[in-house]
Amino acid sequence: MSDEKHHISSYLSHIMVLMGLIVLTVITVLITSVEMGPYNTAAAMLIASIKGAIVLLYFMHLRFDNKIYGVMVAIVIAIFAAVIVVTFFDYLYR
Amino acid sequence: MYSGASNFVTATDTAFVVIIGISVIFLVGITAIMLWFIYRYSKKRNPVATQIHGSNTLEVVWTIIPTILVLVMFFYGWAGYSPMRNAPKDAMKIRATARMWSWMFEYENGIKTDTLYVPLDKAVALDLISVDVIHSLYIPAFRVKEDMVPGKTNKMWFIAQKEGKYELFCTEYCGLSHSYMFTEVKVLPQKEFDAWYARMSDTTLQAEAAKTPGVKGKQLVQMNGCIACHSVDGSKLIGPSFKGIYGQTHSVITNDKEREVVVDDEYIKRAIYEPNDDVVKGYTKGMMISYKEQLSEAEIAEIIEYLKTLK
Amino acid sequence: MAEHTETKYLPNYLEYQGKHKGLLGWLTTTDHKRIGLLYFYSMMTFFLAGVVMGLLMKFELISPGEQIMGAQTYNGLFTLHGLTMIFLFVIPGVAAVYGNFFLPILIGAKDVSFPRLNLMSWYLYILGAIVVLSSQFMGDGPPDTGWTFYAPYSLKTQTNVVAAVTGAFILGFSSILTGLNFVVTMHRLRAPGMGWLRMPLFAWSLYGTGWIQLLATPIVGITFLMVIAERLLGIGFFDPAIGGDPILYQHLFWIYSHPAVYIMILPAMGAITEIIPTFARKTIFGYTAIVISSMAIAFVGYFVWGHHMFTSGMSSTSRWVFSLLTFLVAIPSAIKVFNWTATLYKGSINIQPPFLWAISFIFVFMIGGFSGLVLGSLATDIHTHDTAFVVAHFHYIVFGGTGFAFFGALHYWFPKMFARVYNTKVANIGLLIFFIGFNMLYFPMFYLGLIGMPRRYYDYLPMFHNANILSTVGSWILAIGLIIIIVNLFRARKATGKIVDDPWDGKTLEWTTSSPPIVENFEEIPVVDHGPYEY
Amino acid sequence: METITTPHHADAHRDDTAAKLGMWLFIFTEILLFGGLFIVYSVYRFKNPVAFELAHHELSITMGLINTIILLVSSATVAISISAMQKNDKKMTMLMLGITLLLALVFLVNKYFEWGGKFEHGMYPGSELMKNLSNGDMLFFSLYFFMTGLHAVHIIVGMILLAITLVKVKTGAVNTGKYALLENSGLYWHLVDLIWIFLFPLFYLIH
Ligand code: HEA
Ligand code: HEA
Ligand code: HEC
Ligand code: CUA
Ligand SMILES: [Cu+2]
Repeated sequence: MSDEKHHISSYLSHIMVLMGLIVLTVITVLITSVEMGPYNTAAAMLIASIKGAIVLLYFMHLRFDNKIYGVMVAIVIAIFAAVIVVTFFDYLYR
Repeated sequence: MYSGASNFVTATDTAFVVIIGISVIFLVGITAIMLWFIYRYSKKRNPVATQIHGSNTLEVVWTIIPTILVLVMFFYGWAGYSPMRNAPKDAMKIRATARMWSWMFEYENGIKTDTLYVPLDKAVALDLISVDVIHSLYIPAFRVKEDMVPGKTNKMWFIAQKEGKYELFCTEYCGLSHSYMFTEVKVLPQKEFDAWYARMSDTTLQAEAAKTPGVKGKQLVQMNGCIACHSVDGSKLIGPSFKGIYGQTHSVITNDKEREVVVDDEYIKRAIYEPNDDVVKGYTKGMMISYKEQLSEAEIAEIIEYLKTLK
Repeated sequence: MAEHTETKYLPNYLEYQGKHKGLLGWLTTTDHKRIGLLYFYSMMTFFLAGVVMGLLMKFELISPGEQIMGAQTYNGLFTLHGLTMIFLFVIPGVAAVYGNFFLPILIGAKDVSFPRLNLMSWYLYILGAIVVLSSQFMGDGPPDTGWTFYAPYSLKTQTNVVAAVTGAFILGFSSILTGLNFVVTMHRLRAPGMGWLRMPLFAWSLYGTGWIQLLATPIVGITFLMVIAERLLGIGFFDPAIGGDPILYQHLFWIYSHPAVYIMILPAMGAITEIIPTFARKTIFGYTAIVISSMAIAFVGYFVWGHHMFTSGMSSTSRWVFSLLTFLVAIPSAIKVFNWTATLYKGSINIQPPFLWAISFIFVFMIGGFSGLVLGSLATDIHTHDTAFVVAHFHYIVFGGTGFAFFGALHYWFPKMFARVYNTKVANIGLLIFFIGFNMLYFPMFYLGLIGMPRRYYDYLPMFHNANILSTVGSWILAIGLIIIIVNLFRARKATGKIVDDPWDGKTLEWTTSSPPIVENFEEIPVVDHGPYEY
Repeated sequence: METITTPHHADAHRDDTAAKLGMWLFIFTEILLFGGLFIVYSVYRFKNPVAFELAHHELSITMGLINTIILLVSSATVAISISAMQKNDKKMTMLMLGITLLLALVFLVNKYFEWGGKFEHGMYPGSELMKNLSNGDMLFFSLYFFMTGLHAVHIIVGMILLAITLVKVKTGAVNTGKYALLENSGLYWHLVDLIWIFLFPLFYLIH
């Protein structure tokens, strides 16, 4: 891994990202206030994941950094997700 | 091996034989090859090593063969296990309750024992219940074991296929007397079992026994596992000894305050139903679990009768 | 390579005088080699304490009834024995001692990436150890839950569980930081020319270990925090009386503790992988396969935790899923064993103590591994779970695996670390006695488990007596072997020059520097242009 | 040979990439630390769906929403402070860090009132009220206190890191040529935000 050069994000881009995140937050609140049964949780988690991805990619710079960080993050999240799935093999089928 | 004491023995032992068999072959084989190499290619016999970096063919071969073998092992293990999950509908039901450190078995007609009696060649299904911590019911001869988890009813079933007495252990560590949490399974031929069953539920016999003061209470104390924690000879176990307890005056801690009490009927009843309200000084709170579900007031009266006899 | 002309004098790490001298010089050091030795000495102390506890337990079990202690003492003893051995000895074990000492040298670096963090990890280790051990003396007496702290017993017992769990939590942090340090070091500080596939296999095993430490340890950390909160604050998580699920505790505990067994064994396997080519004087067979198998163990090992819970009342689906995955994780271990054996083929084998340790390792590791297969299969685990069979399995694989590798590595790198040579004949005799004692101690336990003797039993039925006598006597023989081995190492003779710079004709980088290594390992950072085991 | 420039002694030469990699690895362990709690949460929610839904009504969505937005803004300000540092705008960097710290403080004050409200009603870990709750509610609030509490601890750690950074920016120890500390504290702060992004819907918006 060689020393990477730095990508400098503009202030404006940060503000735009922030706006996007706030809009998504408001959308979550609105969505969960209408009745959609189990889809509420799914929608809320989906939006939270999108927000998380945005934070990772832009605020935490994964989009501009060396690829290796992104790969690591992806693997870690995949392992964690797999652990949850495997745990639920127990609870779903009891 | 293959004693056939229960319907699960054969399949389980087959799995043992398959897995251990394959393992021994590999263990002996690899060890032998290793020793041969060490002998044949020692510095003395082979002063110059031949450099070999590897072989993809070999790597593939010795990935695939063990994979197949472990799948075979998995299959036998699974095949031996899967019938353990589903008890037949007509199985005789017994409720097994574990507590620190005793067992209680409750049969369909309401009788209770501390030894497990089962009929020969008949499916028996146990509901496994724990009132305090995790225990585990293990009958080695039957190849069955399942934890007893508080707050959850686990299940187990088997068909005993050989008459006799078998050990029954607790295999989940459950505190001080874990290793003494031991009882027996008695497998009786159907006829004998029925006779025993009838005798146990015969109320006249019970009434007969109850004539001598304390006999019934003694049975209750034994059956409910009180003697795991309370001695009758004055020695101190987890709980205070029963010897001379009735009528005694001693200190208890109530709501963090110490006070004196006289051990009378009312107090004993409370001590059994709400053991943590008054905690005898010098003993730990929370060890004794309430017997509200297990003992009726009448039974407590019997126990009190028995305690009175322990002077 | 060892023929360096004596132009300037470079102090070695043992005699180096930095800002501080003497003991303070050690306690404030950031030199990875000194930190390795700090771990070594402290770990040996805990290990010997653990051994004594093991011997006491075995003595108690020599026949039914009370021998030398009561049930409460015994229960406290196996808990402390398990805690000491697992958290203070084998989990840091090979990685913290030899990893610290040799990882930077093996990859041609001057130190790890974060030397001060490295020292801090050691302090955390000591702090954690002190807290764990203090649980013995404080409050209401030694914890008696077993090292697994199963709820709800661990929530109920009046003994000092909080201190023990807090200590384990701190030790977890120490372990995480070590792993983090090593992973970064391998990413950043490999010598020029040392591509990933030229890294020695010990380094690779530490890489896999590092990732497990990073990703598994936090789970047990948080679980322990929950236990503490539940005991101290009365928040409910696992107590079934308030809706908690004790089985969930087991899930969380084993999500860490199964990967943790690979934290113990991977560096051990790595050390063995260094020893074998050196004494076969031959390049390792199947370098890439071993690298892949290390990573595969690290990865698949993450998903098999449920095999500790086959009788817990888990759903049937997860029982078979976990069983299947357990069998799959055995395969990378198999690949390693095959490659080790194949490395011997057409070698020119120099039979020395480290090599004999390595061979003994493979033998006992196989027995341990195969008994693991018995436990991984559903029907057979139902019978053997929580019996002496499990105790035999993990002593064979933890003590036989990691312990033997620890010892083998010690004999292998001893001349490099201390510039001393020990008597090889005595070392071999010690090993022989040790090996006999080991098998005599633990093999009967397989039998005991098969006939149904549960574990964590203070007392047992007469039917288990004979095998227990054998086992107890074995523990004494083992102890004699250990004494011989340790005394022999203590009496090792000082030696200098070529005899100890590369006594075994090793080809990895540590043998190119002097013994003991100089302060920053190399006079000049080596440039690497070939793989690690080129003979 | 390109790698020859790699610094070899961490004391003598600094290695910003190593520091950053280290921070990322640390973030992974933090993710799994909370991950353990998310597992517990999802299991108990799965087992007590009704109780969890009813219990969440006790929490105020408005409070949660305000706190979410505060954290998002503070995340953005940290990100801007890094950009500012890269552009060698020390004033802006300090301003942005200052705002971040302030927002973090507001977050905590908010939390204080939120928790305080619960405590006033006798709802706190170990209280009689909590002990008498039904099982599902009890688990919900145990998790609520534990997870938001642990998160608050992380906020405090993050604040300490950012405060140190701010001081060092001021003294010039952290500057355009050397701002690894700023970058890493920033990463940590984003992590705190990231976790909250999941906590918020899970506790306040259950349906
Ligand atoms: C160093 C630590 C270590 C290692 C490496 C392992 C490795 C393995 N373990 Fe073990 N285990 C423990 C430490 C370890 N274990 C501990 C401490 C416990 C008890 C915890 C407690 O309850 O206190 C335990 C308990 C334990 C259990 C739970 C038992 C129970 O409580 O009921 C199980 C069940 O599946 C198991 C399985 C395995 C398997 C399948 C492997 C495999 O990885 C083994 C793989 C190795 C081989 C298979 C041998 C080499 C292969 C060949 C020579 C090739 C030929 C192979 C084939 C044909 C397949 N272990
Ligand atoms: C590394 C791990 C390790 C080691 C080395 C040991 C070593 C020993 N163990 Fe044990 N043991 C455990 C890990 C270990 N143990 C664990 C995790 C448990 C479970 C606890 C629980 O149930 O919660 C357990 C439980 C356990 C029990 C079961 C308790 C029960 O279920 O009732 C028993 C019973 O006798 C026992 C005995 C021994 C003995 C006699 C020794 C030894 O004393 C044997 C003597 C050893 C030696 C003589 C030397 C070994 C030397 C080396 C490895 C090289 C070191 C290098 C140098 C010295 C330089 N141990
Ligand atoms: C797990 C251990 C345990 C079991 C089983 C147990 N007890 Fe107890 N018992 C205790 C302890 C500890 C105390 C003292 C602390 C307290 O009062 O709660 C106690 C106290 C008592 C007391 C009050 C004694 C005194 O001196 O005031 C009585 C009466 C009693 N138990 C009866 C019983 C009966 C009857 C049973 C069985 C049906 C039983 N116990 C089963 C542990 C146990
Ligand atoms: Cu009950 Cu062990
Ligand atoms: Cu395991």
